[in-house]
Amino acid sequence: QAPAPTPAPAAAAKAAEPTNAPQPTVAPASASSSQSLIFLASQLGPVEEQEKMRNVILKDFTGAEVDFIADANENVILDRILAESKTGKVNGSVVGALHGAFPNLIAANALEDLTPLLEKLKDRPIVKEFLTLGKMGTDKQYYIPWMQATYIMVVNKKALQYLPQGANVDALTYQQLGEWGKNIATATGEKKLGFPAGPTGLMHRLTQGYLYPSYTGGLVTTYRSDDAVKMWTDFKAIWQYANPQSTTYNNMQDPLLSGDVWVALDHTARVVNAFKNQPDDFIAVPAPAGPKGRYYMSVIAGLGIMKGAPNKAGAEALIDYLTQPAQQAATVREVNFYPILDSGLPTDLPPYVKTESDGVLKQARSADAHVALLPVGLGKKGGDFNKIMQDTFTRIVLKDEDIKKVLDDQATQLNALLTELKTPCWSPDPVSTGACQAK
Amino acid sequence: MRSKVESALPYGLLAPTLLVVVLLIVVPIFQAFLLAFQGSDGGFTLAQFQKMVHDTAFLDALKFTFLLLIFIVPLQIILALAMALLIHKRFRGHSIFLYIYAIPLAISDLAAGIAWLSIFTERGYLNSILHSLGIIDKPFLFLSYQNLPAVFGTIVIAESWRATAIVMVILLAGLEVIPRDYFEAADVFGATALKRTLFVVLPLLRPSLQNALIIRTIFAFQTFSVVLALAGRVIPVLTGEAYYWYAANRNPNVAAAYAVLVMVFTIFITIMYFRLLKTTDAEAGYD
Amino acid sequence: MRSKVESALPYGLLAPTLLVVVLLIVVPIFQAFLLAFQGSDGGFTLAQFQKMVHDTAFLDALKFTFLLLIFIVPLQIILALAMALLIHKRFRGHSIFLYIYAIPLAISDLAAGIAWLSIFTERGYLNSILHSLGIIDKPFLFLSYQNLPAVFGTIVIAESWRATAIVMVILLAGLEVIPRDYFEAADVFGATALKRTLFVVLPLLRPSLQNALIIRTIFAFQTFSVVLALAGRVIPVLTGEAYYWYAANRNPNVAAAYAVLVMVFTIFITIMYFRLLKTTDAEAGYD
Amino acid sequence: MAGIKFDSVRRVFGKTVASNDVSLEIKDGEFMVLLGPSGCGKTTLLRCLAGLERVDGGRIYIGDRDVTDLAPRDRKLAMVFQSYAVFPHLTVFDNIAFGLKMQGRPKDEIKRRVQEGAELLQLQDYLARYPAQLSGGQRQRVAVARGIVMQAQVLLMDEPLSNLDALLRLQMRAELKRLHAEIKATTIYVTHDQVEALSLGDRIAVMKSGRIVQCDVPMNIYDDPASVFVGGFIGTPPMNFLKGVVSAEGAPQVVVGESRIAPTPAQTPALAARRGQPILLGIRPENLAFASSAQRNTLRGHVVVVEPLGSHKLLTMQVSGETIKVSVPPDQSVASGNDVWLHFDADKIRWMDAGSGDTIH
Amino acid sequence: MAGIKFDSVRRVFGKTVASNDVSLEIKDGEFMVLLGPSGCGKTTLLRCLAGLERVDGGRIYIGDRDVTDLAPRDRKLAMVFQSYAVFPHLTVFDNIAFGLKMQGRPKDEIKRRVQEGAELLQLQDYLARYPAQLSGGQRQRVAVARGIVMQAQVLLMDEPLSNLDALLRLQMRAELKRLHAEIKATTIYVTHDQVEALSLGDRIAVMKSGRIVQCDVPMNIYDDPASVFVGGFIGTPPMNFLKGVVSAEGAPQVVVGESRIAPTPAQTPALAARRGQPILLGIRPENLAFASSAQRNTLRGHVVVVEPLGSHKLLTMQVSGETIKVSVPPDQSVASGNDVWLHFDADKIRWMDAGSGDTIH
Ligand SMILES: Nc1ncnc2c1ncn2[C@@H]1O[C@H](COP(=O)(O)OP(=O)(O)OP(=O)(O)O)[C@@H](O)[C@H]1O
Ligand SMILES: Nc1ncnc2c1ncn2[C@@H]1O[C@H](COP(=O)(O)OP(=O)(O)OP(=O)(O)O)[C@@H](O)[C@H]1O
Ligand SMILES: [Mg+2]
Ligand SMILES: [Mg+2]
Repeated sequence: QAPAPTPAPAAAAKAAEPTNAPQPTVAPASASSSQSLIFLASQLGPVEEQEKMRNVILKDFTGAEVDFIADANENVILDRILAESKTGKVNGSVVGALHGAFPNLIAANALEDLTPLLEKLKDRPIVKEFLTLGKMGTDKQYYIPWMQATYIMVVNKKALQYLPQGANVDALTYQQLGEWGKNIATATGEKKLGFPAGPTGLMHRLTQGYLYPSYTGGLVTTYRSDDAVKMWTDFKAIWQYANPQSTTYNNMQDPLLSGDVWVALDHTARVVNAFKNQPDDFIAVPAPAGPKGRYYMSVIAGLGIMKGAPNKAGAEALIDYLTQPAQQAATVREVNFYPILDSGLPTDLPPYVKTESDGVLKQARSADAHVALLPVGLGKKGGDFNKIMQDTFTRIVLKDEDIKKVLDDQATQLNALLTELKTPCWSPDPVSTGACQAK
Repeated sequence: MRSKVESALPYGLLAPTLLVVVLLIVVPIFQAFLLAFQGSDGGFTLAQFQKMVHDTAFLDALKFTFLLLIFIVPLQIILALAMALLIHKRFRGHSIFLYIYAIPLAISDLAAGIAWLSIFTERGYLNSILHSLGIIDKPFLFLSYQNLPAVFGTIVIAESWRATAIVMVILLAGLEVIPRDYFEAADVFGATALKRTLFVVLPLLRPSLQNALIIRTIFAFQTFSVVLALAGRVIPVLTGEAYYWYAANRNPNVAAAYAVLVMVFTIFITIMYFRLLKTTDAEAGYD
Repeated sequence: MRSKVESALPYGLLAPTLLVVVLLIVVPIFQAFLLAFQGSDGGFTLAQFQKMVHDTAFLDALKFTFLLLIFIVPLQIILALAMALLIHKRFRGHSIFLYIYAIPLAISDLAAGIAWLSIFTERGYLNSILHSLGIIDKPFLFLSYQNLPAVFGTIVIAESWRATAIVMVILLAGLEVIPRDYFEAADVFGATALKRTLFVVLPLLRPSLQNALIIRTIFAFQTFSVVLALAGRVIPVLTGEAYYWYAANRNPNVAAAYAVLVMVFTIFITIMYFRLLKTTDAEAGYD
Repeated sequence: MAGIKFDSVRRVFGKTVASNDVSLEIKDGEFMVLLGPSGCGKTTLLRCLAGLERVDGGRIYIGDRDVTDLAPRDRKLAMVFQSYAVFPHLTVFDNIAFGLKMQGRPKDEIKRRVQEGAELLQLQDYLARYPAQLSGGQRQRVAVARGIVMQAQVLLMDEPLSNLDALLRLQMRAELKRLHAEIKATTIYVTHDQVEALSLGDRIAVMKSGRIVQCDVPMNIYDDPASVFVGGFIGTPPMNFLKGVVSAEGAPQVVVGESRIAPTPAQTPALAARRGQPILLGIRPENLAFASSAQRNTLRGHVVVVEPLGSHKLLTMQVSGETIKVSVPPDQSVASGNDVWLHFDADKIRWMDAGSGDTIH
Repeated sequence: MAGIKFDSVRRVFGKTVASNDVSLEIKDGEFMVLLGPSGCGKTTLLRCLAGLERVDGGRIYIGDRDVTDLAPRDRKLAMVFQSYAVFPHLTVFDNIAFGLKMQGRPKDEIKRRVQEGAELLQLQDYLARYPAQLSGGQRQRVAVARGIVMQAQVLLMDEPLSNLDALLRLQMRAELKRLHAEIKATTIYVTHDQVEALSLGDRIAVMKSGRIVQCDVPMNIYDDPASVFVGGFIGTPPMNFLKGVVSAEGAPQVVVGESRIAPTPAQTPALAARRGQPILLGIRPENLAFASSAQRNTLRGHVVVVEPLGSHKLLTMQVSGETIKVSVPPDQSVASGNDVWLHFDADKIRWMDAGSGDTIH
């Protein structure tokens, strides 16, 4: 059980933005002190995580007095950054955000080039792929990777006995997953696969980062390809053995804990309680692989420095501090985001973190592993994009509509959206010059 | 009823009130409309409505919203009326009963959703009880999207649970106001409990019924937490979609379009209730 | 009022009803309590409540919830009563007025929040109007966390806006039921409008007032969308915190603790209303 | 000064003309009784005066003030409602005290006056009760008490004693009389009890279908009804009417059945002007007496029903094909089936026009 | 068979005993009138019979059935409520038809019977109106019509004509009498109108404080009241009572003031047993007449008030220090201030015990 959070400093408690509308807000008076530094993070919004950040992870930082400002609604923070940058009244120094949020910030010319800083940090074993991502397709380093989250498969040990012949639980394919579900259903009479297809579940991420790339090698460009049809056909077969209550699952830890589900794929943060509460019952394994490999989605958060930051030196020191192994370990321990260091995980982790981390590592180190990214450059229309994915899922899987027709319909919408946004393709789709389009 | 001078008074009082009405009532509504009808360029557009109408979930949302209304509202009114009539008899202990019965009033939407979920889910209380009673040998999936009638049924139960109490409190208060004479006359003249209810209680209860129906319908249109908790978006409802568009899709404009639609329905139904259940001037003795 | 056999009847009808009550009412409530008091090991724990009480926002949430209650409920009752009395005079056009006035009823919580936000925000309508009228020369930050009274005020206005209509509809229906005689007698015997309201209308309106207060209080406890939209968590409220713990922090247990707290408050206040506004047996002529 | 003047007051409900251009002046301190059949507009008239009913035409004055457009409370009157309108949420004490409280009278004065009023109406034992705990008559008395404790300049009472027993009514009547003598409030009193009307009223206004058809002192209303309607309405049992024809020749006489009836000298000219025309003869039951033989002004009658009513016997008789009522002393021996001679004094007869029903003078 | 039997029926409200062990038998088809002061428990008794009031003790029978524990609708009776209880949401037609509809009668029968009832109560013109559009008396008639169209075996009427004018009341009374003769429903009729009571009732039950103090045929109630209370309650004005003392010696005589009054031979033994004791002399106003001189059984009286009431003159007189009422013919010449001799027949006198008030036989 986590210790009860201690009361936060008054300034931080007040810091939550009152509104998500685009408007600059006068920052707390304490911001002007040269000793202080404002850290605007679009992640770690939940109060508990904010508290952990302030009271544990940032506690030993001596470079400045850090005001950690986050909000459950990431747009609140992003809007604030943009507004500060636009009006020139920059109060924030360090910016922490997901990879996908950076294009907007860069477009607004809100960020410094961190290439000099990277120089200083060149000994850090930061995953190369992540550093490249931090350049945002330019020759400048816009962010230093901070932490990552991903999705893994959680397996109740009771399910292992039903593994299909010859299947390795650490290297499953989607086809084997379906057979596994079938075996379980035959044996127990219950459908024990689970997917987070509830109203606030992240099913659309599984579509974007796992199913599509693993089957088609892409997402948008291959949206209505034959590979995609095959993928949906296979997934429908798998779904047959998914617990029909999956449409109510917003996270998988609850159904895993209740025993409704034995095998589930979800965001690490949304399964962690399973390991926490019943550490002996569950193991974490890599996501299944498809014909094009074992794609997994990594949600990378990076740290940037605002142009005109009032405390640039402090900012650099903070980035340095946060990317040190000790802090990376603290981050996974306290707020469940995984390190971006290549050097493996620290060993002093609680068992439940360890179990989960094992899965994450195994996934990353699988021979056929590839990273897929969150959609990039969609800005506020990310929701629309997700909705198209989600609707595709609903229509094909839940409503049993004709796959080809659905894909055509949805691809049309997808193209319209991306044309409107002029968003180029992002990994794993091949780089494009114009708007990314489904073929 | 009033002399001429007095009857001019309301208009005098209305003048300032009207200003307040315009400012405080009309402006935000206008605002909601604006959101729904305004394109990103600030001009008038029906794009949001088109988006709404062509949304995969739209027709289902429409259908289920009204289905829920049709199932829940009459069920609740009947249940609540039965309870109110029972408690109205003032049998010994009726107030304790009333208090117990009114408890769900105090539970928030959200908590109700969580609580019902833990009852109806596969390893939930209901299945455990049924299992331990030997009625079923494996859990029944109340909430399977493949068994919509069952999901729908559980939603009806859960939604009724919370709001029946409020309907009952309203009807009970209505009953208390009706002079006992009328019930007594109905009894003496041979009305059975059913006929008395139909021909005397319900007509006299019209103002309270009207209240109950309006409030219940608004509730039914506007709460979605329980539906969301129990059925996810397999059973979409209009307000749920509005919420979804706002919170998940971050599109306040389509959300506003949904809200405007719900508003139009609500107003329409409310006016219908007003009309249907109005005490006529003749009945009230106004000339 | 009844012969002995008849007075035994309710108990007969109660037996099956009680079963339903236990199943349908008590179980989900029990469930909510369970969530609030059950630790991860399944045993009883106060940890969730401790977590709740020690939460930074808790005291503020408590404070603001009750502050809102104290400001909004009386304000609304007075406003709604004034409107209801006005419309009750049945002046020409009173029904159109009634309809207009009832429109906010039809607006969902969410839409109301969005609409009000767009009015009160820095570049919102209110500031634009005030600016173009030359009353202010730069936008006034109604919603700045540094100006809590202003934020609070806007919330009171926005929250009152929506629910005053429902209170008015309830009170109006209550007024319609009161025999005109009593108003007339009060008039003849020299009561001014104020005294008539205090000494005749309000006491006779007690059942409707009770309804209105209960419903309004529940509303006040349980809606938070408007507050969230206008103030974010600068002005936390209990149900908002419950929602937050559930949705953002994914901790249904602490959310349940909040829900239980809200439930206890609601029940307490509801019982108080029942007590305060009850028609005594003597008054009703029961012996 | 609180005289009351109705000036062509009109009130129409849909097609019902409840007040048909009523004009009536009531002097300050006068006790005016309104009498008329059910639904004739008595309550409506009171309500118009009280300001509870919109007036569709005409004006109403109290004293010198035109009160037509005043709110009820500015008319400064007290009223006893036909429906009682006793507040259900107030105790008897508070009900009676209501008007005084509204006037902001001091506590002890209120208490004293409520006590007095309650005593007068024998409600002392019920002061702490709520109306729902009272019998019908007790509730009505609360309404009366609430009205009279006001000691208003104008007091309106709408059938205030209708649900009281005879004895109590007798006592109340005396009390009201005493009270009126004391306070001299201009009073309008609606009643269906004719004894009450005759004994209380300074004047009686008889209404019919929204109009006042006669307004005069009680004895005149009784003795000289302005029309068949009034004669037939007042008196229990009311005046009898017999059809006759004025003789075509000779001294004017009226032929009723087989009898010939001679008018008094005063009546003669009026009858003479109607020779040969049909006419109605009105005579009150108590002005008919048994006679031993056919004399001047006698009629032959057949006794149909004998009702012994204590203070007198009421006979229903058949006279020249019409049914009349005759009141005889309780000890008069008579049985149904008897044929008797009925005698009357000519000056007790009232002659009415057979067409319009108006009294001929 | 629908005789009614109350067997020690008791109903207590808090400290008020509204029905104090009432026992009463009413024969099938009998017309029983309940008479008594306001608040004596008449309505309560009817409500107990109808099943609207819980009974705290005793049993009630209709015919042979013990109905004490039956629901109202199973008692198969009709009732006219004192408060009318006319349904405000139904038109006059539907109100009158209510009971018939509840019985599921055919449409055309309902229509016919409602028409009949409405005609009887002169409501034909108001059938489409709602109660709020009626005058008080009209509303009361709707309540009566609703009750009588049921043609129930048992009909309860609680002051059904109290708000009607005298003429209409007279007509209604005749109609009710006719109807009763036709249908022979066992009827209990509460009224404050003594003429109604005397003329309608087969028997009259006089109540006081929750008890029945006398139940007999009307003439006996009037002529032979069982107590001072009954004598003083019945009659308008009621019986006069004078204090006297039975002479201590000689033939039993009663000394009232300066007069000596000799009883009839039948009364003598009872008086002889009370020699020297105080006694009350009861005599009705109409049994006193002016006498020219002091005779046997005369009293000296002083006229205080003269009220001409149409059919008679009502005198308030002072006799041996007490106030009595005397009723004289309308043409009796008398003025207030006169001193006169009053004569009466000894057999009209009723003697009552000065202590208990009970009549001495
Ligand atoms: N609900 C009650 N609570 C307390 N006392 C009551 C209640 N109902 C009636 N009483 C009392 O019981 C007594 C009998 O009442 P009831 O109504 O039977 O009188 P009643 O004879 O019909 O009088 P009335 O002629 O005035 O209608 C009255 O004194 C009354 O005050
Ligand atoms: N609100 C109304 N709508 C229509 N007609 C009405 C209304 N109020 C009264 N009337 C009619 O107006 C006429 C006069 O009514 P009012 O109450 O003045 O009679 P009333 O003389 O007091 O009779 P009662 O002796 O029966 O009380 C009646 O015929 C009645 O039906
Ligand atoms: Mg009237
Ligand atoms: Mg009574």
